Amino acid sequence: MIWQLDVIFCLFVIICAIAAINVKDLLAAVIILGAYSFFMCILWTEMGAVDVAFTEASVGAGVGTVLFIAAVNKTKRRSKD
Amino acid sequence: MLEYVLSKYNFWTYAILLIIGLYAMVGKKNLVKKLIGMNIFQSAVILFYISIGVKKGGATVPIFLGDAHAAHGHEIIIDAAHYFIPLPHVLMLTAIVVSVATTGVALAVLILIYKRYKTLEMDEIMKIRQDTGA
Amino acid sequence: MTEQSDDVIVKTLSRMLIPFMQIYALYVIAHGHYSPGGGFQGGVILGASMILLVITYGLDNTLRRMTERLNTMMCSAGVLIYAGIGALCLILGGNYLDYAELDQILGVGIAQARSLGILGVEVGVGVTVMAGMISIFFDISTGGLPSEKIEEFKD
Amino acid sequence: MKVVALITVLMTGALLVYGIEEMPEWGDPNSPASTHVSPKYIQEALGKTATPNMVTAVLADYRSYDTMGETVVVFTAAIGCVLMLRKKRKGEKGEGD
Repeated sequence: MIWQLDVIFCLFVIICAIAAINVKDLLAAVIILGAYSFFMCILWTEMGAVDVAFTEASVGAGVGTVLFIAAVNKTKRRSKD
Repeated sequence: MLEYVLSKYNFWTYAILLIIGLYAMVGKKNLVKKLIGMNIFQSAVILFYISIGVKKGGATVPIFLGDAHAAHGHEIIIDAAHYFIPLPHVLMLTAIVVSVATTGVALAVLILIYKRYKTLEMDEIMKIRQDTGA
Repeated sequence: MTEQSDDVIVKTLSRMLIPFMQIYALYVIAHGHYSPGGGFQGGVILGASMILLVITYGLDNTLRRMTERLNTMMCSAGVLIYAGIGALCLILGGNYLDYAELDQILGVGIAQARSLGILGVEVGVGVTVMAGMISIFFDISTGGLPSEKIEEFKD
Repeated sequence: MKVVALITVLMTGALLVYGIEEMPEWGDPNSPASTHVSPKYIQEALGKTATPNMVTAVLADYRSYDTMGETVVVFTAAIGCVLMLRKKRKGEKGEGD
Protein backbone atom coordinates (compact mmCIF):
# COMPACT_ATOMS: atom_id res chain seq x y z
CA MET A 1 0.00 0.00 0.00
CA ILE A 2 1.70 3.16 -1.28
CA TRP A 3 -0.19 6.19 -0.08
CA GLN A 4 1.06 8.59 -2.79
CA LEU A 5 -0.31 6.27 -5.50
CA ASP A 6 -3.55 5.99 -3.57
CA VAL A 7 -3.96 9.77 -3.45
CA ILE A 8 -3.32 10.06 -7.20
CA PHE A 9 -5.97 7.44 -7.98
CA CYS A 10 -8.43 9.11 -5.62
CA LEU A 11 -7.94 12.37 -7.54
CA PHE A 12 -8.47 10.55 -10.87
CA VAL A 13 -11.68 9.01 -9.56
CA ILE A 14 -13.04 12.39 -8.45
CA ILE A 15 -12.13 14.01 -11.78
CA CYS A 16 -13.84 11.20 -13.71
CA ALA A 17 -16.98 11.51 -11.57
CA ILE A 18 -17.21 15.27 -12.10
CA ALA A 19 -16.64 14.86 -15.85
CA ALA A 20 -19.24 12.11 -16.15
CA ILE A 21 -22.06 14.24 -14.79
CA ASN A 22 -21.07 17.41 -16.67
CA VAL A 23 -20.67 16.15 -20.25
CA LYS A 24 -23.67 16.95 -22.46
CA ASP A 25 -23.15 13.98 -24.81
CA LEU A 26 -24.67 10.96 -23.05
CA LEU A 27 -22.51 8.40 -24.88
CA ALA A 28 -19.37 10.23 -23.74
CA ALA A 29 -20.74 10.37 -20.19
CA VAL A 30 -21.28 6.61 -20.21
CA ILE A 31 -17.76 5.92 -21.47
CA ILE A 32 -16.32 8.21 -18.79
CA LEU A 33 -18.35 6.23 -16.26
CA GLY A 34 -16.58 3.09 -17.52
CA ALA A 35 -13.20 4.76 -17.00
CA TYR A 36 -14.36 5.75 -13.51
CA SER A 37 -15.17 2.11 -12.79
CA PHE A 38 -11.71 0.99 -13.89
CA PHE A 39 -9.96 3.58 -11.71
CA MET A 40 -12.14 2.47 -8.81
CA CYS A 41 -11.09 -1.13 -9.55
CA ILE A 42 -7.39 -0.18 -9.38
CA LEU A 43 -8.02 1.65 -6.10
CA TRP A 44 -9.64 -1.44 -4.58
CA THR A 45 -6.81 -3.67 -5.75
CA GLU A 46 -4.48 -1.32 -3.92
CA MET A 47 -6.58 -1.67 -0.79
CA GLY A 48 -6.32 -5.47 -0.93
CA ALA A 49 -9.85 -6.34 -2.04
CA VAL A 50 -8.90 -8.45 -5.07
CA ASP A 51 -12.25 -10.25 -5.31
CA VAL A 52 -14.20 -7.00 -5.28
CA ALA A 53 -11.85 -5.47 -7.85
CA PHE A 54 -12.27 -8.47 -10.16
CA THR A 55 -16.04 -8.22 -9.85
CA GLU A 56 -16.02 -4.49 -10.55
CA ALA A 57 -13.78 -4.95 -13.62
CA SER A 58 -16.03 -7.60 -15.15
CA VAL A 59 -19.47 -6.53 -13.93
CA GLY A 60 -19.39 -2.78 -13.38
CA ALA A 61 -17.02 -1.73 -16.11
CA GLY A 62 -17.85 -4.46 -18.63
CA VAL A 63 -21.50 -5.44 -18.68
CA GLY A 64 -22.75 -2.25 -17.00
CA THR A 65 -21.23 -0.04 -19.69
CA VAL A 66 -22.63 -2.27 -22.42
CA LEU A 67 -26.12 -2.05 -20.92
CA PHE A 68 -25.88 1.75 -20.70
CA ILE A 69 -24.70 1.99 -24.33
CA ALA A 70 -27.56 -0.23 -25.50
CA ALA A 71 -30.08 1.96 -23.67
CA VAL A 72 -28.59 5.21 -25.03
CA ASN A 73 -28.67 3.62 -28.49
CA LYS A 74 -32.41 2.98 -28.14
CA THR A 75 -33.21 6.47 -26.79
CA LYS A 76 -31.73 9.94 -27.31
CA ARG A 77 -28.05 10.78 -27.25
CA ARG A 78 -28.22 14.50 -26.48
CA SER A 79 -28.90 15.88 -23.06
CA LYS A 80 -29.74 19.44 -22.07
CA ASP A 81 -27.65 19.66 -18.90
CA MET B 1 -4.70 21.12 7.64
CA LEU B 2 -3.18 19.19 4.75
CA GLU B 3 -1.88 16.53 7.10
CA TYR B 4 -5.32 16.26 8.70
CA VAL B 5 -6.90 15.60 5.29
CA LEU B 6 -4.16 13.20 4.23
CA SER B 7 -4.47 11.08 7.35
CA LYS B 8 -7.92 9.89 6.26
CA TYR B 9 -7.83 10.60 2.53
CA ASN B 10 -10.00 7.66 1.49
CA PHE B 11 -12.82 8.77 3.78
CA TRP B 12 -12.58 12.26 2.24
CA THR B 13 -12.75 10.70 -1.24
CA TYR B 14 -15.83 8.79 -0.15
CA ALA B 15 -17.53 11.96 1.10
CA ILE B 16 -16.74 13.93 -2.08
CA LEU B 17 -17.92 11.12 -4.39
CA LEU B 18 -21.11 10.70 -2.38
CA ILE B 19 -22.05 14.37 -2.64
CA ILE B 20 -21.23 14.37 -6.39
CA GLY B 21 -23.61 11.44 -6.87
CA LEU B 22 -26.29 13.04 -4.71
CA TYR B 23 -26.03 16.30 -6.65
CA ALA B 24 -26.46 14.42 -9.95
CA MET B 25 -29.50 12.61 -8.60
CA VAL B 26 -31.19 15.76 -7.27
CA GLY B 27 -30.02 18.57 -9.54
CA LYS B 28 -29.74 17.11 -13.04
CA LYS B 29 -32.83 16.95 -15.24
CA ASN B 30 -31.86 14.17 -17.64
CA LEU B 31 -32.86 10.70 -16.49
CA VAL B 32 -29.68 8.98 -17.73
CA LYS B 33 -27.65 11.54 -15.78
CA LYS B 34 -29.66 10.64 -12.69
CA LEU B 35 -28.80 6.97 -13.22
CA ILE B 36 -25.09 7.79 -13.62
CA GLY B 37 -25.30 9.71 -10.35
CA MET B 38 -26.88 6.68 -8.70
CA ASN B 39 -24.00 4.48 -9.85
CA ILE B 40 -21.45 6.96 -8.48
CA PHE B 41 -23.34 7.03 -5.17
CA GLN B 42 -23.22 3.23 -4.95
CA SER B 43 -19.49 3.11 -5.68
CA ALA B 44 -18.88 5.69 -2.97
CA VAL B 45 -20.64 3.55 -0.37
CA ILE B 46 -18.71 0.49 -1.53
CA LEU B 47 -15.43 2.45 -1.23
CA PHE B 48 -16.36 3.29 2.36
CA TYR B 49 -16.93 -0.35 3.25
CA ILE B 50 -13.70 -1.52 1.58
CA SER B 51 -11.78 1.15 3.52
CA ILE B 52 -13.03 -0.36 6.77
CA GLY B 53 -11.46 -3.71 5.89
CA VAL B 54 -7.88 -2.43 5.55
CA LYS B 55 -5.30 -3.28 8.22
CA LYS B 56 -1.89 -1.66 8.38
CA GLY B 57 1.27 -3.41 9.48
CA GLY B 58 2.15 -6.23 7.09
CA ALA B 59 -1.36 -7.51 6.35
CA THR B 60 -2.13 -8.97 2.92
CA VAL B 61 -5.10 -10.12 0.81
CA PRO B 62 -7.46 -12.63 2.50
CA ILE B 63 -6.20 -15.72 0.67
CA PHE B 64 -4.16 -18.36 2.48
CA LEU B 65 -0.85 -18.36 0.62
CA GLY B 66 0.79 -21.49 2.00
CA ASP B 67 0.36 -25.07 0.80
CA ALA B 68 -3.18 -25.98 1.79
CA HIS B 69 -2.88 -29.69 0.91
CA ALA B 70 0.29 -30.27 2.91
CA ALA B 71 -1.43 -28.78 5.92
CA HIS B 72 -4.49 -30.98 5.60
CA GLY B 73 -3.75 -33.43 8.38
CA HIS B 74 -2.69 -31.21 11.24
CA GLU B 75 -3.97 -27.96 12.55
CA ILE B 76 -2.54 -24.71 11.15
CA ILE B 77 -2.29 -21.63 13.32
CA ILE B 78 -3.35 -18.56 11.30
CA ASP B 79 -2.64 -15.14 12.75
CA ALA B 80 -5.62 -12.86 12.16
CA ALA B 81 -3.38 -9.79 12.04
CA HIS B 82 -1.77 -11.01 8.80
CA TYR B 83 -4.89 -10.81 6.64
CA PHE B 84 -7.39 -8.09 5.73
CA ILE B 85 -10.97 -8.42 6.98
CA PRO B 86 -12.92 -10.62 4.51
CA LEU B 87 -16.42 -9.68 5.66
CA PRO B 88 -16.79 -6.24 3.93
CA HIS B 89 -15.38 -7.77 0.73
CA VAL B 90 -18.08 -10.45 0.75
CA LEU B 91 -20.93 -8.02 1.34
CA MET B 92 -19.73 -5.58 -1.33
CA LEU B 93 -19.05 -8.30 -3.91
CA THR B 94 -22.71 -9.23 -3.96
CA ALA B 95 -23.74 -5.57 -3.81
CA ILE B 96 -21.93 -4.82 -7.09
CA VAL B 97 -23.70 -7.61 -9.00
CA VAL B 98 -27.07 -6.58 -7.60
CA SER B 99 -26.37 -2.95 -8.53
CA VAL B 100 -25.86 -3.92 -12.18
CA ALA B 101 -29.07 -5.98 -12.16
CA THR B 102 -31.06 -3.09 -10.71
CA THR B 103 -29.45 -0.74 -13.26
CA GLY B 104 -30.80 -3.06 -15.96
CA VAL B 105 -34.31 -2.78 -14.55
CA ALA B 106 -33.94 1.01 -14.35
CA LEU B 107 -32.85 1.16 -18.00
CA ALA B 108 -35.88 -0.92 -18.99
CA VAL B 109 -38.16 1.56 -17.21
CA LEU B 110 -36.30 4.39 -18.95
CA ILE B 111 -36.92 2.86 -22.39
CA LEU B 112 -40.64 2.57 -21.55
CA ILE B 113 -40.69 6.25 -20.51
CA TYR B 114 -39.03 7.23 -23.78
CA LYS B 115 -41.55 5.20 -25.80
CA ARG B 116 -44.45 7.02 -24.14
CA TYR B 117 -43.22 10.63 -23.88
CA LYS B 118 -40.52 10.74 -26.64
CA THR B 119 -38.15 12.61 -24.33
CA LEU B 120 -35.90 11.97 -21.34
CA GLU B 121 -35.83 15.46 -19.79
CA MET B 122 -37.67 15.63 -16.51
CA ASP B 123 -39.17 19.13 -17.00
CA GLU B 124 -40.56 18.28 -20.47
CA ILE B 125 -42.15 15.12 -19.11
CA MET B 126 -43.82 17.09 -16.30
CA LYS B 127 -45.06 19.67 -18.82
CA ILE B 128 -46.60 16.98 -21.05
CA ARG B 129 -48.24 15.42 -18.02
CA GLN B 130 -49.73 18.76 -16.96
CA ASP B 131 -50.98 19.55 -20.48
CA THR B 132 -52.74 16.24 -20.94
CA GLY B 133 -54.01 16.22 -17.36
CA ALA B 134 -52.77 12.70 -16.76
CA MET C 1 -26.45 -2.86 -32.39
CA THR C 2 -28.15 -6.20 -33.01
CA GLU C 3 -27.51 -6.48 -36.74
CA GLN C 4 -24.77 -8.61 -38.21
CA SER C 5 -21.48 -6.72 -38.62
CA ASP C 6 -19.98 -6.32 -42.11
CA ASP C 7 -16.39 -6.15 -40.92
CA VAL C 8 -14.38 -9.31 -41.67
CA ILE C 9 -11.71 -8.50 -39.08
CA VAL C 10 -14.19 -8.01 -36.25
CA LYS C 11 -16.09 -11.20 -37.10
CA THR C 12 -13.00 -13.40 -37.45
CA LEU C 13 -11.39 -12.06 -34.31
CA SER C 14 -14.49 -12.48 -32.19
CA ARG C 15 -15.03 -16.00 -33.55
CA MET C 16 -11.53 -16.88 -32.38
CA LEU C 17 -11.89 -15.04 -29.08
CA ILE C 18 -15.23 -16.37 -27.84
CA PRO C 19 -14.14 -19.99 -27.04
CA PHE C 20 -11.18 -18.73 -25.04
CA MET C 21 -13.42 -16.35 -23.13
CA GLN C 22 -15.72 -19.23 -22.21
CA ILE C 23 -12.82 -21.47 -21.16
CA TYR C 24 -11.50 -18.64 -18.99
CA ALA C 25 -14.91 -18.17 -17.42
CA LEU C 26 -15.11 -21.86 -16.53
CA TYR C 27 -11.62 -21.61 -15.03
CA VAL C 28 -12.69 -18.63 -12.94
CA ILE C 29 -15.70 -20.54 -11.59
CA ALA C 30 -13.81 -23.75 -10.87
CA HIS C 31 -10.69 -22.12 -9.41
CA GLY C 32 -12.56 -19.76 -7.11
CA HIS C 33 -11.41 -21.70 -4.05
CA TYR C 34 -7.74 -20.93 -4.56
CA SER C 35 -7.65 -17.53 -6.28
CA PRO C 36 -9.90 -14.49 -6.76
CA GLY C 37 -13.00 -15.49 -8.64
CA GLY C 38 -16.19 -17.39 -8.18
CA GLY C 39 -19.67 -17.78 -9.51
CA PHE C 40 -20.56 -14.12 -9.95
CA GLN C 41 -17.45 -13.17 -11.94
CA GLY C 42 -17.36 -16.33 -14.08
CA GLY C 43 -21.06 -16.07 -14.87
CA VAL C 44 -20.69 -12.48 -15.99
CA ILE C 45 -17.74 -13.38 -18.26
CA LEU C 46 -19.81 -16.21 -19.80
CA GLY C 47 -22.62 -13.72 -20.39
CA ALA C 48 -20.18 -11.23 -21.92
CA SER C 49 -19.07 -13.84 -24.48
CA MET C 50 -22.68 -14.25 -25.65
CA ILE C 51 -23.11 -10.45 -25.73
CA LEU C 52 -20.03 -10.25 -28.01
CA LEU C 53 -21.69 -12.84 -30.26
CA VAL C 54 -24.82 -10.68 -30.49
CA ILE C 55 -22.84 -7.55 -31.32
CA THR C 56 -20.78 -9.17 -34.09
CA TYR C 57 -23.00 -11.88 -35.57
CA GLY C 58 -26.43 -10.41 -35.01
CA LEU C 59 -29.42 -11.39 -32.94
CA ASP C 60 -30.81 -13.95 -35.38
CA ASN C 61 -27.66 -16.07 -35.42
CA THR C 62 -27.42 -15.94 -31.66
CA LEU C 63 -31.04 -16.92 -31.12
CA ARG C 64 -30.47 -19.91 -33.36
CA ARG C 65 -27.75 -21.14 -30.96
CA MET C 66 -29.22 -20.03 -27.65
CA THR C 67 -32.98 -19.75 -27.81
CA GLU C 68 -35.00 -17.56 -25.51
CA ARG C 69 -36.67 -20.62 -24.04
CA LEU C 70 -33.33 -22.23 -23.12
CA ASN C 71 -32.11 -18.94 -21.66
CA THR C 72 -35.08 -18.54 -19.35
CA MET C 73 -34.86 -22.18 -18.31
CA MET C 74 -31.18 -21.79 -17.40
CA CYS C 75 -31.96 -18.64 -15.43
CA SER C 76 -34.34 -20.55 -13.19
CA ALA C 77 -32.22 -23.72 -13.17
CA GLY C 78 -29.41 -21.89 -11.37
CA VAL C 79 -31.67 -20.86 -8.52
CA LEU C 80 -32.99 -24.43 -8.46
CA ILE C 81 -29.44 -25.84 -8.15
CA TYR C 82 -28.71 -23.50 -5.25
CA ALA C 83 -31.94 -24.19 -3.40
CA GLY C 84 -31.70 -27.89 -4.26
CA ILE C 85 -28.32 -28.28 -2.59
CA GLY C 86 -29.77 -26.57 0.47
CA ALA C 87 -32.78 -28.89 0.46
CA LEU C 88 -30.52 -31.93 0.00
CA CYS C 89 -28.72 -31.00 3.21
CA LEU C 90 -32.14 -30.70 4.85
CA ILE C 91 -33.15 -34.18 3.66
CA LEU C 92 -29.88 -35.69 4.91
CA GLY C 93 -30.67 -34.53 8.41
CA GLY C 94 -28.89 -31.20 8.85
CA ASN C 95 -29.91 -27.60 8.66
CA TYR C 96 -30.72 -25.83 5.39
CA LEU C 97 -27.47 -25.19 3.44
CA ASP C 98 -25.36 -27.04 6.02
CA TYR C 99 -22.88 -28.70 3.65
CA ALA C 100 -21.32 -30.92 6.31
CA GLU C 101 -24.20 -33.37 5.89
CA LEU C 102 -23.17 -33.98 2.26
CA ASP C 103 -20.38 -36.13 3.70
CA GLN C 104 -22.89 -39.01 4.02
CA ILE C 105 -23.20 -39.39 0.24
CA LEU C 106 -19.77 -38.13 -0.82
CA GLY C 107 -17.68 -39.80 1.89
CA VAL C 108 -14.62 -37.54 1.75
CA GLY C 109 -14.55 -35.98 5.18
CA ILE C 110 -16.42 -33.01 6.54
CA ALA C 111 -14.01 -30.27 5.41
CA GLN C 112 -13.81 -31.60 1.83
CA ALA C 113 -17.59 -32.06 1.72
CA ARG C 114 -18.06 -28.42 2.63
CA SER C 115 -15.57 -27.46 -0.09
CA LEU C 116 -17.51 -29.46 -2.69
CA GLY C 117 -20.77 -27.94 -1.47
CA ILE C 118 -19.30 -24.48 -2.08
CA LEU C 119 -18.35 -25.56 -5.65
CA GLY C 120 -21.90 -26.74 -6.40
CA VAL C 121 -23.38 -23.52 -5.11
CA GLU C 122 -20.97 -21.45 -7.22
CA VAL C 123 -22.06 -23.34 -10.35
CA GLY C 124 -25.67 -22.47 -9.60
CA VAL C 125 -24.82 -18.80 -9.08
CA GLY C 126 -22.82 -18.74 -12.34
CA VAL C 127 -25.65 -20.23 -14.42
CA THR C 128 -28.20 -17.75 -13.03
CA VAL C 129 -25.98 -14.71 -13.47
CA MET C 130 -25.05 -15.70 -17.04
CA ALA C 131 -28.65 -16.19 -18.15
CA GLY C 132 -29.81 -13.10 -16.32
CA MET C 133 -27.25 -10.81 -17.93
CA ILE C 134 -27.95 -12.21 -21.41
CA SER C 135 -31.70 -11.79 -20.91
CA ILE C 136 -31.37 -8.18 -19.70
CA PHE C 137 -29.08 -7.32 -22.63
CA PHE C 138 -31.44 -8.90 -25.19
CA ASP C 139 -34.39 -6.93 -23.90
CA ILE C 140 -32.64 -3.58 -23.56
CA SER C 141 -30.75 -3.70 -26.88
CA THR C 142 -33.88 -4.53 -28.89
CA GLY C 143 -36.34 -2.55 -26.77
CA GLY C 144 -38.30 -5.74 -26.20
CA LEU C 145 -37.68 -8.84 -28.25
CA PRO C 146 -40.26 -9.12 -31.08
CA SER C 147 -42.46 -12.10 -30.44
CA GLU C 148 -42.18 -13.36 -34.03
CA LYS C 149 -38.50 -14.04 -33.49
CA ILE C 150 -39.16 -16.07 -30.36
CA GLU C 151 -41.80 -18.09 -32.21
CA GLU C 152 -39.48 -18.61 -35.14
CA PHE C 153 -36.59 -20.03 -33.13
CA LYS C 154 -38.61 -21.98 -30.65
CA ASP C 155 -37.45 -25.44 -31.71
CA MET D 1 -33.91 23.65 -8.64
CA LYS D 2 -30.13 23.92 -8.83
CA VAL D 3 -30.01 26.07 -5.67
CA VAL D 4 -32.13 23.58 -3.72
CA ALA D 5 -29.90 20.73 -4.88
CA LEU D 6 -26.76 22.62 -3.92
CA ILE D 7 -28.06 23.42 -0.43
CA THR D 8 -29.10 19.79 0.13
CA VAL D 9 -25.75 18.49 -1.06
CA LEU D 10 -23.73 20.93 1.05
CA MET D 11 -25.68 20.06 4.19
CA THR D 12 -25.17 16.35 3.53
CA GLY D 13 -21.47 16.99 2.99
CA ALA D 14 -21.20 18.85 6.29
CA LEU D 15 -22.82 15.91 8.09
CA LEU D 16 -20.42 13.48 6.40
CA VAL D 17 -17.37 15.52 7.39
CA TYR D 18 -18.69 15.57 10.95
CA GLY D 19 -18.97 11.78 10.75
CA ILE D 20 -15.44 11.33 9.43
CA GLU D 21 -14.10 12.86 12.66
CA GLU D 22 -15.54 9.96 14.63
CA MET D 23 -14.12 7.20 12.44
CA PRO D 24 -11.23 5.15 13.85
CA GLU D 25 -7.75 5.71 12.45
CA TRP D 26 -7.43 4.30 8.95
CA GLY D 27 -5.93 0.81 8.92
CA ASP D 28 -5.90 0.48 12.69
CA PRO D 29 -5.51 -3.24 13.58
CA ASN D 30 -7.38 -2.67 16.86
CA SER D 31 -10.47 -1.02 15.37
CA PRO D 32 -13.87 -2.54 16.25
CA ALA D 33 -14.33 -4.00 12.77
CA SER D 34 -11.14 -6.05 12.96
CA THR D 35 -11.54 -7.35 16.51
CA HIS D 36 -15.17 -8.44 16.78
CA VAL D 37 -16.14 -11.23 14.34
CA SER D 38 -13.56 -11.29 11.57
CA PRO D 39 -10.70 -13.06 13.48
CA LYS D 40 -12.99 -16.08 13.83
CA TYR D 41 -13.60 -16.19 10.08
CA ILE D 42 -9.90 -15.80 9.25
CA GLN D 43 -8.71 -18.47 11.68
CA GLU D 44 -11.39 -21.09 11.09
CA ALA D 45 -12.12 -20.83 7.36
CA LEU D 46 -9.23 -22.97 6.12
CA GLY D 47 -9.53 -25.74 8.67
CA LYS D 48 -13.30 -26.12 8.51
CA THR D 49 -13.98 -25.71 4.78
CA ALA D 50 -10.64 -26.60 3.10
CA THR D 51 -10.86 -23.39 1.05
CA PRO D 52 -7.81 -21.10 1.04
CA ASN D 53 -9.77 -18.12 -0.32
CA MET D 54 -11.54 -16.80 2.75
CA VAL D 55 -13.83 -14.57 0.72
CA THR D 56 -15.28 -17.58 -1.12
CA ALA D 57 -15.61 -19.52 2.13
CA VAL D 58 -17.52 -16.74 3.87
CA LEU D 59 -19.57 -15.98 0.74
CA ALA D 60 -20.85 -19.47 0.01
CA ASP D 61 -20.67 -21.24 3.37
CA TYR D 62 -20.94 -18.97 6.39
CA ARG D 63 -23.31 -16.51 4.71
CA SER D 64 -24.94 -18.68 2.08
CA TYR D 65 -28.45 -17.48 2.88
CA ASP D 66 -27.31 -13.99 1.92
CA THR D 67 -25.89 -15.20 -1.39
CA MET D 68 -29.08 -17.12 -2.17
CA GLY D 69 -31.00 -13.88 -1.72
CA GLU D 70 -28.68 -12.10 -4.15
CA THR D 71 -29.13 -14.86 -6.72
CA VAL D 72 -32.89 -14.54 -6.44
CA VAL D 73 -32.53 -10.76 -6.91
CA VAL D 74 -30.64 -11.24 -10.19
CA PHE D 75 -33.27 -13.75 -11.35
CA THR D 76 -36.07 -11.35 -10.43
CA ALA D 77 -34.37 -8.49 -12.30
CA ALA D 78 -34.16 -10.61 -15.48
CA ILE D 79 -37.82 -11.64 -15.20
CA GLY D 80 -38.80 -8.02 -14.54
CA CYS D 81 -37.08 -6.83 -17.72
CA VAL D 82 -38.84 -9.54 -19.73
CA LEU D 83 -42.23 -8.63 -18.30
CA MET D 84 -41.76 -4.89 -18.84
CA LEU D 85 -40.35 -4.80 -22.34
CA ARG D 86 -41.52 -7.87 -24.21
CA LYS D 87 -44.30 -7.36 -26.70
CA LYS D 88 -47.50 -9.38 -26.63
CA ARG D 89 -47.92 -12.36 -28.92
CA LYS D 90 -50.40 -12.21 -31.79
CA GLY D 91 -53.92 -12.94 -30.62
CA GLU D 92 -53.23 -12.09 -26.98
CA LYS D 93 -55.02 -9.12 -25.57
CA GLY D 94 -53.40 -6.55 -23.32
CA GLU D 95 -53.14 -2.84 -22.70
CA GLY D 96 -50.84 -0.65 -24.78
CA ASP D 97 -49.47 -1.81 -28.09
